[in-house]
Amino acid sequence: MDINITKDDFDLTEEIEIFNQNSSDHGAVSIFLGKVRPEKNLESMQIDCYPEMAQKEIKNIAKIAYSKWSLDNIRIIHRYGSLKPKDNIVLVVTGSSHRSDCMSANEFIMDFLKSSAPFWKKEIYSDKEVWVKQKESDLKKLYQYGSF
Amino acid sequence: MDINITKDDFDLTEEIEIFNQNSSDHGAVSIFLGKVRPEKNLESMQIDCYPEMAQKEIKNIAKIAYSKWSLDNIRIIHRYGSLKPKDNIVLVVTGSSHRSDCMSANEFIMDFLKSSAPFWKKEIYSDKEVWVKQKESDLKKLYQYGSF
Amino acid sequence: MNLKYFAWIAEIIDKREESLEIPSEIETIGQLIDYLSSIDEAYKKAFEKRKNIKFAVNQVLVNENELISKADEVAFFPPMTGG
Amino acid sequence: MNLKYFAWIAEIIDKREESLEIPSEIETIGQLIDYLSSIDEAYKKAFEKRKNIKFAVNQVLVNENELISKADEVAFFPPMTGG
Repeated sequence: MDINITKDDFDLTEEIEIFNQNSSDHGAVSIFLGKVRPEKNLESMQIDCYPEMAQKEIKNIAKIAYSKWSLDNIRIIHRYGSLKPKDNIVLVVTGSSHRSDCMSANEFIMDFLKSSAPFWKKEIYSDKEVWVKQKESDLKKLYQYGSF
Repeated sequence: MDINITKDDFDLTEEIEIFNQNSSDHGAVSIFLGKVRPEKNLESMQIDCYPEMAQKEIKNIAKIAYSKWSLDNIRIIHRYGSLKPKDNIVLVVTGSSHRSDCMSANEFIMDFLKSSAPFWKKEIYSDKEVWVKQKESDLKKLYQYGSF
Repeated sequence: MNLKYFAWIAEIIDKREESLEIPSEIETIGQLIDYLSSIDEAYKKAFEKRKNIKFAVNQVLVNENELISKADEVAFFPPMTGG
Repeated sequence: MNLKYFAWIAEIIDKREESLEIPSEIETIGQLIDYLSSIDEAYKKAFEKRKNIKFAVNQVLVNENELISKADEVAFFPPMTGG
């Protein structure tokens, strides 16, 4: 398990290589890459973060994923700081022997990152600044997993 | 939409670059990479293919995915021929504005590739050769999508 | 008629592709399978378990009752196991 | 007590972090919020809509009734919007 909370950008290939090096042999890899979505007049995305808590919380999410699915490895990177449109924000890589495990675990991790990892996004437009609000739909996604 | 049925290996980074170049601006990218799972005494995986039909069938699957979810782009590569353990077999890349679209579409495409695209796998072990049988569980996955 | 065989069906028939003159009374895939099975043991063995065989006419999956004609490309194969 | 603020809460309070002497009768997060709101308008404004605020003690999410002590790191922030 590798968790990286960082201001730095990451390179998808390098990350997959590190992932493979640290994994036992798996047949299936699921990758999610979240980027700053370009929107009209959006100049930057400021991501505030509580790094010590983020590390703990994401580790906890990953542990739950390991307990729910049969996984070989998990790699999670979440950036914070000032990002531009199209910049990478988050990378989740999950590996397993069978595709359904890594796909389900990947979605689970993203669903929890969205609403339970301590990051806060602020959109800087040319004419205004807006703190992103937590979405009801994101919270609802968590209910499907029940409690654990 | 890019569909590539090929004997050649592919490079994940290059494929993602091509994918990005051919896409409008999306915030979320979901990637699935399927490889030959190393198993005891497995020497190679021979994948037979009906390329003309595979091209048609996968295009059809991709079109259905476009109609079911809001997607920016889809890229699918499926190899055939003689592959070694850990070799790449299949790559599905889906891009969308919101993560749930590209994640769901990616899983849908993989579910249909498994059971409706004309590829047949034969496992070559040091002491035997086995044509892979279609899994009941893979067929069941298709039922969740209903008819379209 | 252009015929194609894949996976273990191609192995049993020992051909991947062939062009055959089919009697004009053969109108459906089902009839074609019966005809082929009657002319050679290899076809008979390959098509023994009908439920394990799928067919495509001009690269589109169809059922046994699909009508076929001389110009068609008819393919025979087991259930798919790609991905 | 070490206090941390994030996102718009940090903007309103105009601090990201501070170390404060808290009266010993303050035993829970709820009481801490009431106390801070009573000593300064900025805290009062930041903590106005309690339902929009989450808290963590030593990097673990807790509720208003969580007991706190001098050595703790207490953080205040809005609902998370990462990913």
